[in-house]
Amino acid sequence: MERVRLDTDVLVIGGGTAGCFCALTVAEHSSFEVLIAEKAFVKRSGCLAAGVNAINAYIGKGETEASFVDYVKKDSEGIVREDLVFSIAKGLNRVTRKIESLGLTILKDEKGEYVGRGKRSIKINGENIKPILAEAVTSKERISILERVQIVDYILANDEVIGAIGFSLADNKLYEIFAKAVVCATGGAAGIYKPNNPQFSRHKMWYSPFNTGAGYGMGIRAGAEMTGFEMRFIALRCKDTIAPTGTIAQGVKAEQVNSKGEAYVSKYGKATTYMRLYATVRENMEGRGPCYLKTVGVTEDQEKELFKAYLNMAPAQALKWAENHTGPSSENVEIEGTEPYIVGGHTASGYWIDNNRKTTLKGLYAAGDVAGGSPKKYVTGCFVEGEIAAQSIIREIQNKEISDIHLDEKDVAYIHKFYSNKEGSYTYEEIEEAMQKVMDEYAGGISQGYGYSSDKLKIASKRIDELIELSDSLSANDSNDLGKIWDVIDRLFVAKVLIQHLEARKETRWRCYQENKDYPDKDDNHFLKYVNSIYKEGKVNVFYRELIGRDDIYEHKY
Amino acid sequence: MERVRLDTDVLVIGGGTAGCFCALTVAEHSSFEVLIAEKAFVKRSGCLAAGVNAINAYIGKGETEASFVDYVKKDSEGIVREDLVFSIAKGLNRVTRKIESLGLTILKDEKGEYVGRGKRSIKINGENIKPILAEAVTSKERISILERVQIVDYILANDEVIGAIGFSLADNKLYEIFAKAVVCATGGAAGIYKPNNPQFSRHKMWYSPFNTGAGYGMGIRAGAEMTGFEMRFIALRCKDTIAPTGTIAQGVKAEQVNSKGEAYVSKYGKATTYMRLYATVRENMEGRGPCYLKTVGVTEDQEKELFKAYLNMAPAQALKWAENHTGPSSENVEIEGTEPYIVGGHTASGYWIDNNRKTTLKGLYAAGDVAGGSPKKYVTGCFVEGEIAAQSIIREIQNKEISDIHLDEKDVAYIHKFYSNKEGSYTYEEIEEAMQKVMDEYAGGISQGYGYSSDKLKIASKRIDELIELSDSLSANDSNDLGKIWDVIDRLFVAKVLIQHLEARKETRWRCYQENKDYPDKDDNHFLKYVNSIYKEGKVNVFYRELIGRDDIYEHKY
Amino acid sequence: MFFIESLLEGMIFMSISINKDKCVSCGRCFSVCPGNLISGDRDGKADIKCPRDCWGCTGCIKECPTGAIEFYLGLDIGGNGGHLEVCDYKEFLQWKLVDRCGEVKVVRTYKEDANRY
Amino acid sequence: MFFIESLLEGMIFMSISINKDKCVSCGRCFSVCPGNLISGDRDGKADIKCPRDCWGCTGCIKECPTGAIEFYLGLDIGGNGGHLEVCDYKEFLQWKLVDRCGEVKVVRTYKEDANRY
Ligand SMILES: Cc1cc2c(cc1C)N(S(=O)(=O)O)[C@H]1C(=O)NC(=O)N=C1N2C[C@H](O)[C@H](O)[C@H](O)COP(=O)(O)OP(=O)(O)OC[C@H]1O[C@@H](n2cnc3c(N)ncnc32)[C@H](O)[C@@H]1O
Ligand SMILES: Cc1cc2c(cc1C)N(S(=O)(=O)O)[C@H]1C(=O)NC(=O)N=C1N2C[C@H](O)[C@H](O)[C@H](O)COP(=O)(O)OP(=O)(O)OC[C@H]1O[C@@H](n2cnc3c(N)ncnc32)[C@H](O)[C@@H]1O
Ligand SMILES: Nc1ncnc2c1ncn2[C@@H]1O[C@H](COP(=O)(O)O)[C@@H](O)[C@H]1O
Ligand SMILES: Nc1ncnc2c1ncn2[C@@H]1O[C@H](COP(=O)(O)O)[C@@H](O)[C@H]1O
Ligand SMILES: Nc1ncnc2c1ncn2[C@@H]1O[C@H](COP(=O)(O)O)[C@@H](O)[C@H]1O
Ligand code: SF4
Ligand code: SF4
Ligand code: SF4
Ligand code: SF4
Ligand code: NA
Repeated sequence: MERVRLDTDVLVIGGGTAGCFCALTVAEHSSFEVLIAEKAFVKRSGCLAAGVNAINAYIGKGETEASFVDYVKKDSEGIVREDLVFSIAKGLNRVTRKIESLGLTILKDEKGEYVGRGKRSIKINGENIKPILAEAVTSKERISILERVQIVDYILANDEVIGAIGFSLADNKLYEIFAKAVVCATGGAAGIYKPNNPQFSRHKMWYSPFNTGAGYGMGIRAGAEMTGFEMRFIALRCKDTIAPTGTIAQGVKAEQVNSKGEAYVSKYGKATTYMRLYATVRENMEGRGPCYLKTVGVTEDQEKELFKAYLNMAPAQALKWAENHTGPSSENVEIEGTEPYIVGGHTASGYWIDNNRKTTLKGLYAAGDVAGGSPKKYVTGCFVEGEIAAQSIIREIQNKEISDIHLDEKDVAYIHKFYSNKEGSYTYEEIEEAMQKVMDEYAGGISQGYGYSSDKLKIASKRIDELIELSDSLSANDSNDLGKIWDVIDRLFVAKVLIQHLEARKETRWRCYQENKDYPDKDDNHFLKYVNSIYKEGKVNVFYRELIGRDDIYEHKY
Repeated sequence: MERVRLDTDVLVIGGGTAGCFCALTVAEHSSFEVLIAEKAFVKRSGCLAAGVNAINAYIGKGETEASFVDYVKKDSEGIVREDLVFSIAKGLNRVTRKIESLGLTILKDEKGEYVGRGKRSIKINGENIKPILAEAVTSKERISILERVQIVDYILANDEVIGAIGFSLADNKLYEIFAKAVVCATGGAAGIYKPNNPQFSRHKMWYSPFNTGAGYGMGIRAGAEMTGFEMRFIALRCKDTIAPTGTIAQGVKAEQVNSKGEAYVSKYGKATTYMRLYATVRENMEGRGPCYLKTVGVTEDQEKELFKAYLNMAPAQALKWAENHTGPSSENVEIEGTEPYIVGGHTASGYWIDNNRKTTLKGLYAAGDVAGGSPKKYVTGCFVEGEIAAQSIIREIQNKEISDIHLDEKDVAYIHKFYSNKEGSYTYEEIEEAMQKVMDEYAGGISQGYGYSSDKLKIASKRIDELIELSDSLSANDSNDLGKIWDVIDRLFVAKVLIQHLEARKETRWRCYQENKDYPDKDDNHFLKYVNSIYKEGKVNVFYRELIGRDDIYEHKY
Repeated sequence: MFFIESLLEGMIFMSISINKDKCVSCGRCFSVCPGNLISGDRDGKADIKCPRDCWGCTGCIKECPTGAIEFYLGLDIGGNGGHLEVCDYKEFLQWKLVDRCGEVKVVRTYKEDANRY
Repeated sequence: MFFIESLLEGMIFMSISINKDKCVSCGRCFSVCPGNLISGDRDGKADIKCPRDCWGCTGCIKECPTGAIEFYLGLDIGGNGGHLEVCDYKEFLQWKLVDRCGEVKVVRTYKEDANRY
């Protein structure tokens, strides 16, 4: 491979929601050069590709920053980094105005105020949110964008992250990028578990199938501390299309009903996000499925608007209605739970960061879905984290130099050695399917009603290690293969850490998200704690940390 | 396509266990010509391809024909055709001696008596049972074998079956075969439900993936009466390899234990075949999985013998042990339930036949897994049925002529029209996966713990009809495609009938096999009855029939 | 075997389907897919190597100036032979939802209009 | 896309794998598969069009006079890089169970010997 060295002030890995906003903030508030390294194309990369349905994190009328933190804490059964959530709450409305100023359509009432959809959500046309963001970064002179480059690992020197390595998916180049600060903004991880539709439509999932947990993977391998992997996110979605349901649930206030027409959620307890899911899973198991969002009876006009809303974020759902000559007014919308994702933007999995979005590795920052500790950040929370990281970096790198270390071919050979591996028995596709199956069956996937036990995790753990070993002998013919091989390696590392986190939480805190069959109850006496881990030499070392309050000042010491 | 007409005395569709034995009997006891039309190659076609592990239906020492019927009736909760089971019981030991005389190795003790494995099972080397049988039919002059010919439909005249149509999978021929009697011996149906391993190893199932329910399909379309489709068969098998478990359970008397080491089956009730499965499913659901056959501690010698036994019928299991450096002496064998199959050799689904193995269509006989009413027939029961059908045919066709009717091109065009269909949006592979998914989710597949409800069946029913409609526009490029298209059409017809049978049994008679969540209990007052159906013009007409006793003489009237 | 042939011969799959007759090799759709799935074939026409890898975001379709790309729902997720087209007219997106018989439902989503839900 | 390339370039899959260098085009394995999956390629060498359709019965392997066919367990069902070979010596079948490092376990199953279980 042709080796290319690039130097920049700030390297942003992942040109998605958080990454773009971070780059933009650096460019607008300093004179530093920023390089965004993006696996695909910023115009539609990441979670925002098809559009989103609302700004789901916003301090609406009657709400305060503090009440937002209270809500997130309660919905998450106490295991949140209140300091982080609070810092996000403080920025939500500011970044909302910013994205509006860049061109996002937001619904306003006669008085010019944003129109709420529920307490903490506002109505937008989110179809083009990513093109708008992409246009903003592209037009900044000090931001360079390197597309079709998949970053694989950090470059470390003296326990400090001084850059990252990746390769081009378009040609035969290997990039060694050095920077004064590195921001990881690669999103969360889909495809760890067997998905809802594992056959032809295997990628018809809720979370982006192209967010493979690369940022987690490189962090784990580099020894970064991770938190909350066991708080998996499992979404309640429209069956088959896996389109979001909030639009309907909040938009037309549709209730969840079972096949008998009974509203069932309240039977199970308070309607937290995970309880709405758990209740649905249980109703099904007990033979009262399918469960639905009760839409029959919405007006023709409401149906029309629902079609539009879905076209603007999950067009498959609109097509499904249309080609089957039905729609929400005449047919309730069946719902189901997705496979578990690891995603710090909805739940709490990710890098253990401080309030400046510094990770435990000096020089490395994390923002967005890849950063842990603060659930329910959604799009705007990711923006805020990108912004906070940017501001911190601007302060920190004023007097910093780019490292002049050079890598040897032997330092990078492990990345492209797959080209020289002989064609073997198995392929990355088989390894990925095997991983998804073992996680599904032995680490609480859909087929298990999301439950797991210590005995099953042991089997999963052994198998994931075998697959990691087998992945080492995969063979690549072109850069596309190489990309897919690294995708599966990253996913395997996420799986490996996840299993140990699931094992460590010897209670059941969030039904479905983390349902430990050996310990079916919540145990506040022992587990009002974060489960954290650091990977070292093949081993995941798990430990617990005490909760951090909303006004605590938590800073990493290096 | 080149149209070829063939005339024969007896047409046997399917050169498997029952078909070969039937042909052999006709050839040995009459001077009639027999033609076997086989989709693959008789040497290893059908269920017996890899070998079988024992003769599982045999009247052992201390047992009688009557006690055999008692056992089958009890294990099947009363819904059996005692007359049919009794007639099978009477032939079991005779056909066993016959297959031994053809070359099958059967274990004998010092006194020359067969060695039992359980009460109704004897020990064999079943690896080459199919080559032995194939050799016997091949060497008979009056038996012709047409291989690589997939039969698609019967030829009917005046409500009588006078032959069958099919096409070559090797070249461009369409066969129109006329006969005095037609025997359907195509086996049962796998691949109706999403299998245990739906990805790379999708065909690594217990039942033969190449038995696609063709005989059911053609019978249904021709208006034959079917019985007991709702008594699905779900096997308890070695996890992943889906290898049989009887070898271990009966062979080394291994108990079923859960992950805590507890023997759990007896907790759930009497250990019928389906209860051993149900108990396993339940233990898993409740978090006490995985479940195992407790083999740890078997001697080195026993392990050696288990390796051999598996190589002789399910070599994948032996490979799995060996390449993972383990074996039953050091590791318990994990077990799981398979996807539901429709198979009259283990449960009771199939043609509604009389004691002569006549179906309700004049001129058509059924034998083996495709024939309904008599569970637990296994290999030897299939032999007996082939024999009974042969004897009946020999009696019946003495004065019969082969029809001189000729078909027009327009009568057969619907079979190969798929060559002229324009390439459309979907493929047979997608239709098959869609069918398997809908059956899994809405008609009590693995993902539902095998339970179903009326509401879900309605969804399944609608979708199967849509898929049948879509299958009509599939497009074929070669005979391989055409074969696969007919495979999926046959499966869809099986699914369609199955759904109505499941709906009709408004009770739960056999946990897992038929688990109606709307009616969770057995209801002897209303459902000690057969559920039967006749398909006509797109509709499955279901009705109930009273039980038939073991000495009743049930004969079809045409 | 079907899978192979269909890929080689351009049969339509779930996810997107590219009509090579309509494609003018402009390359716009190559540079927008979040999965980096589309590239040029020998003639520079758009080609999706593994249709099963498509997320269904419709990003590529919105880019195409000639309407060469359509989106299909997989049969495993309720597809029924219909498809979706979308054309970007700057102020609005025009969506065509087509059933298997060709019946079309047209929906315009104006960019200035927020979702009501 | 991997699936395609591997089929075209002869990469090994779960199920059987045919070593074309060892295959002498005798055609014996063509006429034994219960799924009718094997036929001759342009050179008359054995070819399995859709390896995922294999049941794993090992019938074809038992036929092969040159040991050109091996059986692999899919990774999704616990395969680990090992494979199985079997050769029919009339009175017995000789099985080789090979792990991924090449370690071999040989088992002979004599046709005259019944299973003990
Ligand atoms: C997937 C998804 C998410 C949402 C929704 C619907 C759907 C279908 N809905 S609702 O349903 O919740 O309602 C949204 C909604 O309506 N409202 C809302 O506020 N949030 C929604 N989310 C949540 C937010 O969208 C989400 O939290 C943020 O967008 C996440 O932002 P970020 O953490 O920056 O992830 P990203 O996907 O945008 O960007 C990641 C980028 O990294 C790239 N990448 C990944 N690996 C890389 C590597 N190795 N090298 C280089 N680049 C590498 C990616 O390509 C990408 O560009
Ligand atoms: C699948 C299977 C089954 C068994 C076992 C292990 C396995 C892995 N085990 S244990 O696990 O239970 O233990 C066995 C065992 O050890 N002992 C035992 O007695 N029975 C076992 N069975 C049960 C019996 O084997 C089974 O009941 C009979 O063999 C069934 O005989 P039959 O009903 O004749 O089916 P077949 O598969 O042999 O033959 C069907 C033939 O039809 C062909 N065919 C199908 N469609 C056709 C079409 N359209 N046109 C032309 N031909 C077309 C097929 O190719 C085939 O040749
Ligand atoms: N049934 C519901 N009731 C209240 N809020 C909901 C419901 N479903 C989703 N939401 C909220 O709507 C937003 C978007 O949800 P979703 O579309 O499911 O990602 C999130 O803030 C959810 O918490
Ligand atoms: N756990 C068990 N206990 C007693 N009999 C069994 C058990 N498992 C299987 N069998 C019987 O063994 C024979 C073959 O079973 P299988 O190998 O599971 O198809 C059948 O007659 C089964 O009923
Ligand atoms: N061939 C067999 N198949 C299935 N179960 C069997 C078999 N033989 C014995 N059993 C089981 O062993 C126990 C004793 O059987 P019996 O006394 O024959 O009814 C019962 O629970 C049976 O289900
Ligand atoms: S619809 Fe989206 S994911 Fe699919 S090919 Fe087009 S751009 Fe890529
Ligand atoms: S955008 Fe349309 S015309 Fe341009 S390359 Fe893609 S498919 Fe072809
Ligand atoms: S192992 Fe059996 S099913 Fe597989 S290709 Fe060989 S003969 Fe066919
Ligand atoms: S039996 Fe062996 S040598 Fe003969 S064609 Fe098959 S693979 Fe080749
Ligand atoms: Na939700």
